[in-house]
Amino acid sequence: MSDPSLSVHDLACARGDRLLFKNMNFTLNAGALLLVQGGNGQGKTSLLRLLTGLSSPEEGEVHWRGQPIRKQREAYHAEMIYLGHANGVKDDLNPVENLRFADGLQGREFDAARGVATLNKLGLSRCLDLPCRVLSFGQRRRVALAALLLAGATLWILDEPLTGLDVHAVALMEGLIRDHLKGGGMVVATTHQALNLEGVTVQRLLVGNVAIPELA
Amino acid sequence: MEWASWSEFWNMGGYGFYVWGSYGVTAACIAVEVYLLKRAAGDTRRRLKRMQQWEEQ
Amino acid sequence: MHRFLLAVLRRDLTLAARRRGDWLIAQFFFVMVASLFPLGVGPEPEMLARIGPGVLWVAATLASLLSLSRLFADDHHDGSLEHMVLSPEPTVLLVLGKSLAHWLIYGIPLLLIAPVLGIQFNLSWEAIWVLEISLLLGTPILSLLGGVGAALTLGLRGGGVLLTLLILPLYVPALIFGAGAVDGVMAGTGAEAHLSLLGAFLVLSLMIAPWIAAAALRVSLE
Amino acid sequence: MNLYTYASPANFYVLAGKLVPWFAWGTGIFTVWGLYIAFFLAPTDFQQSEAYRIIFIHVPAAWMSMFIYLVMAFWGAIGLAFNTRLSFMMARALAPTGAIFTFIALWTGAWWGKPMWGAWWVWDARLTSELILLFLYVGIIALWAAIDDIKRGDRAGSLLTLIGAINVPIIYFSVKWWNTLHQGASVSLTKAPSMAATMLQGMLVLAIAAWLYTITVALIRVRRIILERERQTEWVKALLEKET
Repeated sequence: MSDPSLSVHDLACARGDRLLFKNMNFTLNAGALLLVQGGNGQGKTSLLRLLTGLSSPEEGEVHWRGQPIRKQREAYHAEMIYLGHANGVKDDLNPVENLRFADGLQGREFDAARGVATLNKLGLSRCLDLPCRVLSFGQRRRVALAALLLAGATLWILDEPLTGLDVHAVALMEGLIRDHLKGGGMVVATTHQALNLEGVTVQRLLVGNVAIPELA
Repeated sequence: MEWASWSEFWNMGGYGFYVWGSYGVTAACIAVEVYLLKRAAGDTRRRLKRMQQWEEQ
Repeated sequence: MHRFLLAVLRRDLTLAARRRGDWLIAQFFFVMVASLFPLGVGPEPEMLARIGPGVLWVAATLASLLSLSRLFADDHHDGSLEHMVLSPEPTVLLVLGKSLAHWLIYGIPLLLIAPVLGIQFNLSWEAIWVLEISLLLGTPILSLLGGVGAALTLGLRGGGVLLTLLILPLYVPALIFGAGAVDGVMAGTGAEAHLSLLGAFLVLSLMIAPWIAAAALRVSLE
Repeated sequence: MNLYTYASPANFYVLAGKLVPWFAWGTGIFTVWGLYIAFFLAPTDFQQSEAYRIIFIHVPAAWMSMFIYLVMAFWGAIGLAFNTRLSFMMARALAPTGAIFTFIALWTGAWWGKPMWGAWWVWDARLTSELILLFLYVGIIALWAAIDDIKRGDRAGSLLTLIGAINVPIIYFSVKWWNTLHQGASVSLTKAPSMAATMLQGMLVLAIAAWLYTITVALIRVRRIILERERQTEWVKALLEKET
């Protein structure tokens, strides 16, 4: 199999009758981070959803390992994981159960010890047996991050992963991204906040035409 | 020709109410559809023009 | 593949077990709708036995519709639906698993309640037995076709009412064959023909509905 | 000039605009001709007297209601398979007319039934299927109305049309079966008076008129839909500019 690479070719995306962007081209290789930037409503989330295959582009194509993703949906989804605005965490289940079902839905056997270790690493050791309903927003986000880590996917697609996280959690997230990239993984992320990522190849992509002051 | 007079024609052998009730409602349905279509055409053009003016500003 | 299906099933069953309130509402709705009819048409036993099969079948379709609007909506709301659609398994399996779970959670209890209501409606034991078989074959159809409606109306304003409008006409054959089977046995003409047609409709729904629902789900998530 | 050129909305808009008057005239001519046959050439029926003249609109309307539904399903399937925008627009343009013909078929069925059977409504297989067809039309139109996103609406509506199209024959069959089991309502529309050649001719001419009418109305409607959807393109902007 060829080296993991994500590339888009002449991508165009429309929302309703409004064209968000067109002629977008980029390639992302192993070990690199793509930061998608742009103002609200400029199409950051739309781009991410195109990259996951949840929506299909107006024109152009998204390629994974040199092949269009629509032709290898299942193989691509096995190597890709998406974390959107919503966490995908069920309020009625506790963190461990959430991980178990997340694993089951990916078609994998759940390794309970590894799951608990991951949750502990993310600082959730005190609430493993509580339904996620009673957890804070940041804690639920961490449960979602644990699922992300356990999935073992090569490509992470993260939509505003830092929203609602405190300073410690942001540092933790930065560490996770660095480790993932060093291990040959790839990340596509949108964020409003500045990320501290030393020693990491960062590609920046501006969607739309309104730049955000602090990032420009 | 079947009809000796107009009144016989409208009477439809005693079934005038049903025959003309059917044809009348059919004609009304089609008239309403055509009227709505005509009105919608004008509305659409006006609306699109207005939106175009708005966006050009 | 079957592991994914099992995971979807176990997940939905666990979640339903954690939220028994929703589950009880659907069952009580069934009982209440069926119990309103004698109050409306009068208590004569012959009349009740005459309308009983139809009333119970209509009540069952309405009860299943009540819960169908949430088939995908809860998972859509917390984002887990996207995760499931993005899993490496086919979306058809996901829809099939969720419809099956819906049937186990909301369809099977109807089978358990129906005999009690059948007695209220003065149905003979033979008729109740056929009613059970017809519901056993018919309620999965409600869950399968309902899955299409739930996927089409996902996230829409007033989605629940719209779902009813879209799906009730599609339920007509199930209603006719299901209630007809009980009628047939009461009229002495036998229920086999109706039940085999109901079974054929079930097989057809099983073959077609999940594909359309999966396509609809992808369209709705776009 | 090939077929593909006309598959582009901009070209189709122009083509449809040229075709509309022709179809409109055709509709008028065939309607007058058909009505002339219906009222002046067709003889009085010895069983039903003049009341049978209702079938000259009832039968064509019923045909059209089912035919339009199938055409919508066809366009929907094409759109889903090949992702052609114009086919979705055609499906949307046809639906209201289909619903109206279904309503006309039901209405005239009732107004024919009253003098013939003594009841406005009987649960006859055809009338009942027609009623359910009306429900399907209403459902599809309601689904379109509820979805703001054009792309999603197009595809969702087409999927619903498709599953309905698979279901309609099953519904018809099941209602017919149900009908034969319930003795009370054994009257059926098949007991139409024996067909005289002029009657069949009148029905066919009016069916063609209904067909031409549907095309006319659908073309006008599809032109409006094209304008709305393409309003950001240069050609629509230029077109609107020119008119002011």
